[in-house]
Amino acid sequence: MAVTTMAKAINAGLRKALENDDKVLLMGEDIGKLGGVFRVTDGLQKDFGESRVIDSPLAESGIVGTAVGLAMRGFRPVVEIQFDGFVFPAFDQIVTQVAKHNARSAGRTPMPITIRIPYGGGIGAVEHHSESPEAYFAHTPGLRVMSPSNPLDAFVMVQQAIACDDPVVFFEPKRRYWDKAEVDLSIDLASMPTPFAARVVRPGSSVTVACYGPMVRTCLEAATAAAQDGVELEVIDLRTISPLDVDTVAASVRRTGRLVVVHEASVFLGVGAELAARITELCFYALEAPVLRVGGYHTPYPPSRLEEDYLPDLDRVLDAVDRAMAF
Amino acid sequence: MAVTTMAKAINAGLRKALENDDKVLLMGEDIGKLGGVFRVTDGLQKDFGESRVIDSPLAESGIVGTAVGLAMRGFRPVVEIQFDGFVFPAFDQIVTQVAKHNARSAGRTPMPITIRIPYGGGIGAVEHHSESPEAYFAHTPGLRVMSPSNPLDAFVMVQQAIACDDPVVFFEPKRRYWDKAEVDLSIDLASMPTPFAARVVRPGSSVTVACYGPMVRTCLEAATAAAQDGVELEVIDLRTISPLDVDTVAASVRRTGRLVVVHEASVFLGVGAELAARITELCFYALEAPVLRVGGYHTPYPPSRLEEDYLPDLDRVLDAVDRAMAF
Amino acid sequence: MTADGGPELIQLLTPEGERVHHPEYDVDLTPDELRGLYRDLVLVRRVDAEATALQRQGELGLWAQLLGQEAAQVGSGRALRPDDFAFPTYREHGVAWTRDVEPLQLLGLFRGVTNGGWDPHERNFALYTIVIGDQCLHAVGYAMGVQRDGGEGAVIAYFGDGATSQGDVNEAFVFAAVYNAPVVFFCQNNQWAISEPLERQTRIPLYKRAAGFGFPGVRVDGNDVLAVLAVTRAALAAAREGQGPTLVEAFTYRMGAHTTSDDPSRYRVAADLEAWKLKDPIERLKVYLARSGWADHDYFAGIEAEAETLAVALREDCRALPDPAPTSMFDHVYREQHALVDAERAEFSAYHASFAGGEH
Amino acid sequence: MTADGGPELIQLLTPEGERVHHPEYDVDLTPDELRGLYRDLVLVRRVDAEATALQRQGELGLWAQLLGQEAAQVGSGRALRPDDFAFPTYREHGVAWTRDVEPLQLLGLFRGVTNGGWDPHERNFALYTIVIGDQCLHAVGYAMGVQRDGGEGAVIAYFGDGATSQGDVNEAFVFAAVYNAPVVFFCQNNQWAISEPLERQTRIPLYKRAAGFGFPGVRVDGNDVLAVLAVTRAALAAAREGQGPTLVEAFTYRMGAHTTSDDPSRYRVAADLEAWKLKDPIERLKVYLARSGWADHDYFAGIEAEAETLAVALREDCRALPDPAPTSMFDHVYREQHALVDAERAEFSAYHASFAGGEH
Ligand SMILES: Cc1ncc(C[n+]2csc(CCOP(=O)(O)OP(=O)(O)O)c2C)c(N)n1
Ligand SMILES: Cc1ncc(C[n+]2csc(CCOP(=O)(O)OP(=O)(O)O)c2C)c(N)n1
Ligand SMILES: [Mg+2]
Ligand SMILES: [Mg+2]
Repeated sequence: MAVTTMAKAINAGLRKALENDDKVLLMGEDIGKLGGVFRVTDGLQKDFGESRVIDSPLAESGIVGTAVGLAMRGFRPVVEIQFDGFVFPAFDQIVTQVAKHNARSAGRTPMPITIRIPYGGGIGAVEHHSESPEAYFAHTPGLRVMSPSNPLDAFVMVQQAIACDDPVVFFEPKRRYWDKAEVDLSIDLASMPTPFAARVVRPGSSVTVACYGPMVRTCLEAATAAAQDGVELEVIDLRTISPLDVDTVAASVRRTGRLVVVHEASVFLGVGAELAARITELCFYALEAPVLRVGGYHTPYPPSRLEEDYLPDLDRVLDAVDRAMAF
Repeated sequence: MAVTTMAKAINAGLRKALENDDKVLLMGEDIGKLGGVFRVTDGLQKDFGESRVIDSPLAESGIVGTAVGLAMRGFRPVVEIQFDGFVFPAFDQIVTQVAKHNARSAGRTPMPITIRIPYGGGIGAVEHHSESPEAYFAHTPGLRVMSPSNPLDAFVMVQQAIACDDPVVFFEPKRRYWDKAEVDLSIDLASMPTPFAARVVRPGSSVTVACYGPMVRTCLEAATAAAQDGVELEVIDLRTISPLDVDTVAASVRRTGRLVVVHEASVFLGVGAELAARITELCFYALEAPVLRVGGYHTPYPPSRLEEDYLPDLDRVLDAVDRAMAF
Repeated sequence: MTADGGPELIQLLTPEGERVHHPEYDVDLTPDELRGLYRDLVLVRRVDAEATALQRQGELGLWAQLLGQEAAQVGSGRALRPDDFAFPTYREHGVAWTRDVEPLQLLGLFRGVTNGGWDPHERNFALYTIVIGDQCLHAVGYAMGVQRDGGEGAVIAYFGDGATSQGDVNEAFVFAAVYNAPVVFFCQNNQWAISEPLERQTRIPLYKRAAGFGFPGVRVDGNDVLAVLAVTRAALAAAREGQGPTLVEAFTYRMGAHTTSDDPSRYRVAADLEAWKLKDPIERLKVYLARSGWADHDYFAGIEAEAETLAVALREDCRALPDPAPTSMFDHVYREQHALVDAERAEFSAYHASFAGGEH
Repeated sequence: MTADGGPELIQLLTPEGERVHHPEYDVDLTPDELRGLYRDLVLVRRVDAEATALQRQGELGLWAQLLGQEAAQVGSGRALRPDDFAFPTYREHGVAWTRDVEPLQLLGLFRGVTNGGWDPHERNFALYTIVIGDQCLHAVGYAMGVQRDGGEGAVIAYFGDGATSQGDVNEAFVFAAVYNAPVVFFCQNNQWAISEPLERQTRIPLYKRAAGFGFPGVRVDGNDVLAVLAVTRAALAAAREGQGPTLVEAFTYRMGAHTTSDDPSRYRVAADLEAWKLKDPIERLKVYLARSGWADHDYFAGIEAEAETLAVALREDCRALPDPAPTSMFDHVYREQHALVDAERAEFSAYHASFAGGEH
């Protein structure tokens, strides 16, 4: 048991993956000597060599496209996209090749590729360094999309993503890289729950709040605040966005009758839209209020001095909870 | 008044745009002598010259990226992406530059760019030629997304898209290119309704059916069939997906109490999800059934011999209508 | 740009069927091997013609003809060793033939019964790639894998003249050069990208692109199967020996339409076609074999007959190709359990069962 | 690759401040003009240093230093005519200076009060582009526009050594060559892409990339303001005269960190930095001016004083930069009415008013 940050937990998870399977390769920009701009790959090139921890040319399509070829050759590439806003040059290779190759080949050429993307805002960065593009990938059949919210999940889920025979877009909530928690690095993966199930991280009876990645901490803080007014929020960490574990959310909503979905991405066609549509279909008679969504606005991510106004925070979550209760 | 196909109607609309504004340029692959693979630009290079109707190198990012520069120089580029599945190499330029430049420059460098994309299935094509990627663009703030369903709208809306000072991704339902209708080519644009408003194309009292592009005809056929069983469908052609005209749909749902949304794109995080979430919020007490969605499955577009099983058709629409009524 | 390929064009067999010599490249083939190449060329052309006919008869939704590019494909394909791996576009039917991919397996994609059709690992021949350029990066990645697992083989990436404008193809050049990957970039310059002539993609010969990335580029007569074989063999050998990538520009011509949905009369003149007919890849080898006394009328007639038999079988097998089961579209989206796909498959089956049950 | 740029390096002023001559390139500058360049270099370096300090003080979220690249930027910037148009990356503070963009306007983006900062049309200087390579295609498109509206100007696109690996940059080469666009591709090869040395992007000198696309490429000493001026002037003139694109590789060195968040000690050795300090772009011009008797101690002191004044003003103005109004994020998403954005703006205002109203 050691107290580690999420960044260090992911680093440990990558290390284990490299140790346990010599087909695992890391590729990306500045992941070698530098250890990545967030030091998530710190020390890995030194320990596993330049042929397994590969500093790539500055070209995201090239990184993902060569990963496809490496996968065809039997490798398990784990590629790092330096920031959320830089994944788009690789979009064609991801949606056209990575997502579809297993189906196209009737299962003959699997794509066990993990695409790691630090995402989300709240770190005062310049443009393109604070975006939340997860919905683009979740809308794409063939891809799995995960986002851990805490160091332990990050440690376990990154290994589960790499071990998964399907391609996984792994969204790391960069503003939580420095969050600390106890992580048992000797934990046995097999004993861990599937990453494709959501988790109730705080039970409550008044309103269900579903969230993932960076917003889980925000929602837990909101729940603490709400409790002081006697409102008990049931907070669910979705953990994975594709597939979306609607059953866990539905079970909760059948008890609470109310659901608020929270994410940083723009609300319009964001993950909240899908969850709202499905939960309404599954829990039509149980719902006492429409599913309410809290998220980014329909604007480009604003200059950092305005990001606190753009990002969902404790107050906006509580405001939505109030509105849900008022119905 | 002349009877024309949708393809010819768009051709006529492009011609008018080229005639009325010498800043309008067309760029794309094979749009010159060939007139595009669907002949939508037939004859335009001959009449307006190679410097205004430009055959480009085979590179979609290059096409859109140079269009951005042309827009900065004061031009109004209309670019053609040959097929839906080939827009992804341009995804970075579209979401990172086209969508954000007006905001980034505080309105100093507008992006009056129209990106024409023949989309959707039903023509028995090989892979990548039948996709419906509209949700990716509708989820992107800064873009407008339109899709006409008939020749007259196509003629008018393509001109409105080009005249719009915002970037527009213009999705042309390729399987309807050969649909014929009367189109008054002398029509005065100013007299036409805004393209950003939905239209009730068939009034009805039982169930509201919202759709766009290729599915409008399908839903109208379903409405005719339903009428024989005494079920009156109110069919709404959304016409534009961003912005989404929820008010027109809400007004209808307040009367019918039921809504079915139909599109070819995968249901998961498709436009239907957003419409379901918003309408449920706006019409919570009016809804007698959850909003139901009919669309593509969470699979890559299948081989063409299976596309009839994948695509929503009259029966699947009626099935959803039955389910909505059964609630 | 010179229509005849210019002085840099590597040639071992002239359009007139004359065996010429080149200071750097040569092949030493037995009459048997030469007859084998001739047979490949004829059978591949016949398969292509049959597939075109099948499209006309409505058996295929589309077909991308290789007419005119037989030598570029057979020559490069026969240069490959079993453990080499090839990444095709959608037109490499001749290369597929050399990898023992059944002609019938090529038709599935165009008939719309599959988006793939064969086992890439069984034949060391990747699936056809329709999105222009994507496969060049896959080839480089595969070659990086070969470097890492100590494999013996080299990799070859096929693409067209139009594809050279795509970012991905140029990124493939960058990665291959930087990692010195054992890959051969084989560009079939057939002068056209659908309706766009070469001038819309480049203002200098394509083989020169390689120099800009720091590896060798050569232009070979793509209608000369001997020269293509020699040049590709050398490039593959260099790759295997750790000398990294080579760009081979096979200078050829698309004798047919881009695909069966295309109408070249809208954008190119018949005269060009006539000029290229004189450089036909099969005719020149036939003349050479005959003149050298290595094949006679009976031999040629025998090949024609074999081609005919192959075509008849292909036609019948194509017509017999069954449609896939509707639920198969859900089968390989994911390898591991995925709740949404499972639910949709169940709904789909229940929905269709309801018709069987006559509910609707 | 030779660390000194090799024999192909175009130089007019040696690191020792000696004026040398080149068969093809030359400049004939008056002492006034030379002093002007010196002033530019010093003021630009001072602005850069001040911005770095402001970041350390928490006034900026980030800063991308140009330290060491002053001559590449001032030399190329001063080669531009008023009607030429420049497309920068995020590091072209020296070019911005030559386009009369206020230093303060550069800080807004790094302070987080705007994603832009100036009017591109007023200065013929596009906004900074952070996504690597994107602006190269914009430059070519803009140049295609100039070809179409009969403009006089040329266009220059700035990018780094790492950017040359991006598909978009290579597509920009393709489009520029095919359309013979009046554009100059100005690559500042500062040897590093964050932590990655040049060898991760190419195995040959970058200026040679141009030959692969059919246009000229030249390598100039990026720390020699005179050579950069001469070479860029020639390239711009060629573009204006209809000779199409040129690639200029300015061979220089990133003396500082990639940005204020970077720690170069993790990936490069101090010795390199020391070696490059001897090639400092400002020092050599100072020596040349002094030796030639065109500037004395008082003059240099005067420039230092001017730089100090500029820095002080910049510091104060930066601190005074106001945060934008929260609702401004909704203002320019669209130019025409958009129901969703209007609704969200209204909700946003009402929500914040509710706090004012003490409801929460
Ligand atoms: C990314 C992408 N854009 C456009 C297309 C449509 N398309 C199919 S083939 C083709 C021309 C390809 O020309 P070339 O690379 O020379 O190969 P050829 O067909 O001549 O063999 C085009 C534009 C595509 N398949 N992929
Ligand atoms: C598409 C994209 N990928 C990654 C990044 C992150 N990034 C910012 S600067 C940089 C290195 C750029 O190197 P170079 O092109 O040499 O320019 P320099 O910073 O040295 O001036 C990287 C990888 C980015 N901004 N855009
Ligand atoms: Mg071609
Ligand atoms: Mg650099």
